[in-house]
Amino acid sequence: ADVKIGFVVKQPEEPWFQDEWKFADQAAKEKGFTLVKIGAEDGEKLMSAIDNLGAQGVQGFVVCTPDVKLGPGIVAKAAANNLKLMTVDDRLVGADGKPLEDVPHMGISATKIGEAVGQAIVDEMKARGWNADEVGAIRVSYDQLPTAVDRVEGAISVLKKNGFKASNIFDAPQAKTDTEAALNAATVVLNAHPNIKKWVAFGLNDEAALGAVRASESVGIPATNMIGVGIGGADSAINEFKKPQPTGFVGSVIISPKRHGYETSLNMYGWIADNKEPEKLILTSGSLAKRDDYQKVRKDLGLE
Amino acid sequence: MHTSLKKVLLGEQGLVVIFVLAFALVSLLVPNFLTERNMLGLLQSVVTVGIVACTMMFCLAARDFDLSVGSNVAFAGMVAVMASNATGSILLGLLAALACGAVVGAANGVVIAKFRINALITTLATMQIVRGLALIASDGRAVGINDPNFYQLALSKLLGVPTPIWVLILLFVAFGFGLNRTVFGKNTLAVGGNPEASRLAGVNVDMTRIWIFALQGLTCAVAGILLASRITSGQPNAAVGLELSVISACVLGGVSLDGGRATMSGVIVGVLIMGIAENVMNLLNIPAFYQYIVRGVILLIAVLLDNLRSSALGRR
Amino acid sequence: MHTSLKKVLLGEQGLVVIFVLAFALVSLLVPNFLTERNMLGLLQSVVTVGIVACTMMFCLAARDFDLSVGSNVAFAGMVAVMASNATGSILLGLLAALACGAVVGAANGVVIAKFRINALITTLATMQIVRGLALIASDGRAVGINDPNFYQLALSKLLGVPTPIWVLILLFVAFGFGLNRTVFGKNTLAVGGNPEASRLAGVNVDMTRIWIFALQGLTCAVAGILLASRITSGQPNAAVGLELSVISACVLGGVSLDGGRATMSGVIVGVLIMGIAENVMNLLNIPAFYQYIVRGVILLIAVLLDNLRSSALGRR
Amino acid sequence: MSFLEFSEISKSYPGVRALSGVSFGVEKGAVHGLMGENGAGKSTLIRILSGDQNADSGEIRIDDRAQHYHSTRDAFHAGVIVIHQELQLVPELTVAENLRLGRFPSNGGVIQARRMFADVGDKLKAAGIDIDPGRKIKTLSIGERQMVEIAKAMMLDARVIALDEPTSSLSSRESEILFSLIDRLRAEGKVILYISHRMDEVFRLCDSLTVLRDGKLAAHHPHLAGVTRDQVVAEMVGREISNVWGWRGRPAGEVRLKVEGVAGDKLRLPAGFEARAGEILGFFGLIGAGRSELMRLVFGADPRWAGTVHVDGKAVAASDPHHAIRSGVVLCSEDRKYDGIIQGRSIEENINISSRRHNARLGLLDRKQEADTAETFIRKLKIRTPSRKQDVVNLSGGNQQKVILARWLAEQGIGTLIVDEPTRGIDVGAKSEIYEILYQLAESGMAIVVISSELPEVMGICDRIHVMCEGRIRAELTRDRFNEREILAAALPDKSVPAAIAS
Ligand SMILES: Nc1ncnc2c1ncn2[C@@H]1O[C@H](COP(=O)(O)OP(=O)(O)OP(=O)(O)O)[C@@H](O)[C@H]1O
Ligand SMILES: Nc1ncnc2c1ncn2[C@@H]1O[C@H](COP(=O)(O)OP(=O)(O)OP(=O)(O)O)[C@@H](O)[C@H]1O
Ligand SMILES: O[C@@H]1[C@@H](O)[C@@H](O)CO[C@H]1O
Ligand SMILES: [Mg+2]
Ligand SMILES: [Mg+2]
Repeated sequence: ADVKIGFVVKQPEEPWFQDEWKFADQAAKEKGFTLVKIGAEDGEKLMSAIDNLGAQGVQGFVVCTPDVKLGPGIVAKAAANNLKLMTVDDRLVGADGKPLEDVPHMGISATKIGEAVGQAIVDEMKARGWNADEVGAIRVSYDQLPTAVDRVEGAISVLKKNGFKASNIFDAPQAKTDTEAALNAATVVLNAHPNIKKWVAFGLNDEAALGAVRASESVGIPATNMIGVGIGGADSAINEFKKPQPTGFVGSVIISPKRHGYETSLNMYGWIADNKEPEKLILTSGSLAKRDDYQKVRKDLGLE
Repeated sequence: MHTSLKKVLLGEQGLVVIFVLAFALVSLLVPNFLTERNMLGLLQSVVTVGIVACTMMFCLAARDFDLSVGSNVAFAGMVAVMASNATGSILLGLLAALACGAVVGAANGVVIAKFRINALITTLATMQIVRGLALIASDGRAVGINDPNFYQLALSKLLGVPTPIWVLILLFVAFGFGLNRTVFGKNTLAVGGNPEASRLAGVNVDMTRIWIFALQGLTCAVAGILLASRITSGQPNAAVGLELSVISACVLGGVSLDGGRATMSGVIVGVLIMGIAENVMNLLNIPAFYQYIVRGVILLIAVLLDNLRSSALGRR
Repeated sequence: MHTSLKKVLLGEQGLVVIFVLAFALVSLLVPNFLTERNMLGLLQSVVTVGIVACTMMFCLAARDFDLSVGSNVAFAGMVAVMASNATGSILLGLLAALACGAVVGAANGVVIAKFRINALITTLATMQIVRGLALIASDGRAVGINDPNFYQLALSKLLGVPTPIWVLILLFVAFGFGLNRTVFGKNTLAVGGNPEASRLAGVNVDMTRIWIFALQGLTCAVAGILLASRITSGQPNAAVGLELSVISACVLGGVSLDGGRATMSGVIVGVLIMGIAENVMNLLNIPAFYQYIVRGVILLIAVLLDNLRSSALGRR
Repeated sequence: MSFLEFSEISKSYPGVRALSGVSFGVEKGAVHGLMGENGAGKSTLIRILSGDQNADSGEIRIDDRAQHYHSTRDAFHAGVIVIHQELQLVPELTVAENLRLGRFPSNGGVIQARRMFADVGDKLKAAGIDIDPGRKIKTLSIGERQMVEIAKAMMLDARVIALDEPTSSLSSRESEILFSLIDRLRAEGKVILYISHRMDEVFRLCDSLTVLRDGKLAAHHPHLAGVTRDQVVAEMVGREISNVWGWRGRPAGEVRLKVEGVAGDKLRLPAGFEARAGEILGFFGLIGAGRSELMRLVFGADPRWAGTVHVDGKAVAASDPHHAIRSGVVLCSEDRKYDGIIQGRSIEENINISSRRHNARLGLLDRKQEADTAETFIRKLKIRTPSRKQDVVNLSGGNQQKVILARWLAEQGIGTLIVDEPTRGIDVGAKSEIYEILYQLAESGMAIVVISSELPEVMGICDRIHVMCEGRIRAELTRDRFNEREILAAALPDKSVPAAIAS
């Protein structure tokens, strides 16, 4: 029979998921199965999406859930529709908060990415010869999103381990997850501490770090006194590296949408077509990309 | 024959007729659409919007506005889950959720009716406050359900149809009846149609508005409970943007933002149109970015058709 | 003394006076608030909302509604960047963006005025369609700016004040003047006050509405251009939810949703209150979840104060 | 002590003292007239009686019991029914629902619809009001709506009934129905307060009369025997008005407005007429005769299906009023609340909205000119207001009407002025000022078309009259041939003239 696979993601507008879809499509073309792509921004839409997949005669699907706590619901819904289930990016948890280990997953822990960001910042500080005591850190936060909390906390843990004082870390809560909101929130922090001359910044993604970098520019902090590190490595970050002059946006931790999109759907195909059950857990890692090496890093990840 | 067709199309129920025609067309053209599975899935997908639309219809008919419904749905869902977990009793959890929803709604009503604060601002404020409460209560994270029986609210079936759909149908019937056949419903339409005249006629305008908002809160709670059961957790970020979907469904269904005009059949059609659009776009695998455009165009066509219909009727 | 104080508080400009008092209070109590840097930062943070509010004021005053502003801002920003990149000329890019913005706005206006489709539905539809276009045009990705001179739009300063703030002030003055001193402004208010009476009084109601929407599109384009320059790229996801912020600022500033009532000073105060609230909450380091609550409460207090004021005045 | 007693009632609005120390009493079984200039405080007094507004001081007693209302509901329970000056109906609800609003017959909250419709239908029939209780208000004409308003008073068991200018949008036939109803209520021993600017009606109906002036009691007549109309006019306006109409002859010139075969949605039969420079042309008819509909077609306010309109030889586009205005014809419409005043805006803006296009330069307002125009008309038409900046909704009904009239009288460079019920709700004093302005405009060469349902008015001021009936122009009479019987005969659908009107 024809193989039909669903690929459901939580934020279809985000480049990251566009890329995942793109690579999943590539797998579909190679193996000759049909890929059904649906965006589901919240739990309710996700439940409907699964019903919809069932109605279309899909045999299995890969999902990046809007919330990991939806775990039991997703599992039940998939079972009710007789669908095979795999997760990508974010791992489902049960009511007790423990991962649902039965569901095959490919992803990367949010805390780990955050730690990579923190490490990148610390390395850059060392390279510039900064003294942690005279540096301020902007935590561009979006606490409404659990993943976002885990990421920034990961970064902070590394900073602290390397001698950063908690009192030098300032919260810049963004009202939305776009660059403008991060820019406005970071501006307030910078203006509230005019005596601090050197800054580092991080957040949930590239947009958050970029907002903070833009804020530093607008209040006249030179690029040499700013270190922003983002997460994602898609066009927002690349545009920044392409600028003729280096900016305070030093690097981005790239995670590979290729593996996440291509391999997951390939695995799902194998599961359906050849009854080859995928590995329960595959963890990928993030790689830091900077102005001078981003092309190489992307090539290594299979993105160019 | 020709004139009687015209009569049906242009009559009060013209929107319904247009809808039926469109539905038939979609059933023929879109594969997998008219299957029992898909129909049930479709209906389940409009449960939240449909339930909340019942009372939003009253709200708009009374020339009011409620932006806080999304937050209230999320909040009530959280309360249901957390109270169930805390007390160990699902029933207590549900009662707590209903009470919280109604209190939030009534608070909206009191502020709007008694302090005469603009409904848009008031409910925008409660939208923020209630969302904040939901986030604070759960520290921004979803709360899992301890007692798996809670899932049965959404999973159980009667005559092969899931409970939430029955609840939706029940509310459609109840509020449809309420609008046309009860003193409360007529007062609502009167308050929206001419507040001054209603006041002078001795209608207790303030109490009518407060009741409408309280009911709105109550249906939000019902929707929130079913949603929590369906997604097997209380989620503080649930139902963001719900207000716009609900208001659009109502307006699409012919409810006037200037108050005084509303029909339940129209609202049902509005809700279904929006649900079908989403369903069909996914069945046809329309790419995400193009879905935006299709959604916009469908909205426009739906109201345009209805306008043509009623201006052909010379009503305008 | 006492009566003249009362007069000032209760007069037309009462909202402004309340605002000034609140501002003074905040300046005293919140450290780092009243610094030149923070003031400039604050003003820059309200540029987008402020610019769009200028024309939203007209829109609401004419009893209309525009939900498409957020999408239009993003779209125009994208167009500015992409057209600049494609032609190599920033000027051409800006003109293209302004043209696109105005065309989207005018299209809204034509559909609403000529086809008589409800403004809420129409602009909800264009909100989706235009966002879809922005996403499709860029394949959902941020588009970088080739010519660094583009950044200067937002970074350059005049007398120590960044250009966007000057643009904002200019638009405040222009539209404030436009509302009170021009035939167009008075027609707008009249159309909102009583559309039928205005039509019979010879006001070209349709053209007035179309113009308002076209202008709305134009200011969205201005805001979109400045935003793109500020964030040094065109982002298809920018300005989501802008419509609610802008409408709230207007309503907070005393613009009536029932049309016919609006003042520029009120809108400016509304915009500033919202900006200051965000600014101060961050200065005081209020945790994100509590910010929701504070935001809601501030909204309520602001309108409540204004209501007390005007009911003390016996206006109601 | 009378059955209904007002004692020392005072009420102020910002800048206006609407009532000061008004005291008088009304007996059971009496119809008591309340007269006074526009803005004298009549409606305010009625609003206080209905519980809609609170007096600043003073007291109302009914049957020797002091009344303390907190809402209109309380007043209703005390047996007070008020028919307000502005129609208070809900357009989307039916006649029966409107008549029962606030007191639906219900069973546990469920409306007993069949009972309600039957009951209301019976009562309407008994009152001689021929309107289907199941029709929605929005499908009724103004006149029919007014009858529905009046029916409210008949529906309910009231002790005190106050009617605020109930006949202002009725023609003589409906008025007669109303009068017979009022006679019946009087016979039942109710107290009836009756406000009107029509002297004839007051003398025909009332047993006693109070005159208000500037919010104060100007005169109280326990009996009307021996009281003359001139005396009441003098008490109202503080001066004698010898001849309200003041008609004077003028030569008619060229044809300025030429209407041929126009028809539309609500006026299906083609109709045509001409109006000449210097002429005042009257249109008389019963309610629903189609006069307003005809003029709305001429003006492009409603879409025209057929026919042509020429102003000074130039064709007028059918699509929208602003074309008509630019061609030199303006229409002052009949429904001041629905399509007349612009709520929430000042008197000054309401007056200048149309004529400002002559003064504005490059789209900028000429504020001085606008202020001058407003002040001029406030003075000329005696618009009672603390300032030209006053929101127009705060004016009394008659003063709002004057504002709308001023909007059109302020027009310059206009060839034809059409006024629909121009003096509805306007006091005698102001009426004669308005007529004088119309004469002056005619003398300056304008063609003037007046629609009026008041026969004395059309006969008093017009040079020529068209009589309409059921959408057709049935008769044309020139001033030398004006004849009440003939006009009424042409206005009535059936040839027989009922005795009540022909008297
Ligand atoms: N809400 C209000 N605010 C301010 N002034 C008001 C208000 N209502 C009435 N007034 C003023 O009170 C005065 C009395 O008004 P009222 O309506 O009682 O007059 P009236 O005698 O009924 O006149 P008319 O014959 O024109 O109906 C008027 O000067 C009017 O402008
Ligand atoms: N909304 C409506 N729909 C259908 N018919 C209407 C509507 N409004 C008015 N009519 C009809 O139009 C005619 C004129 O109504 P109306 O009572 O407004 O006229 P009028 O102004 O009192 O009298 P005239 O037309 O002579 O000026 C009536 O036959 C009435 O039934
Ligand atoms: O939401 C994030 C997305 O932005 C991308 O970074 C992959 O991981 C998801 O959790
Ligand atoms: Mg009056
Ligand atoms: Mg008429």
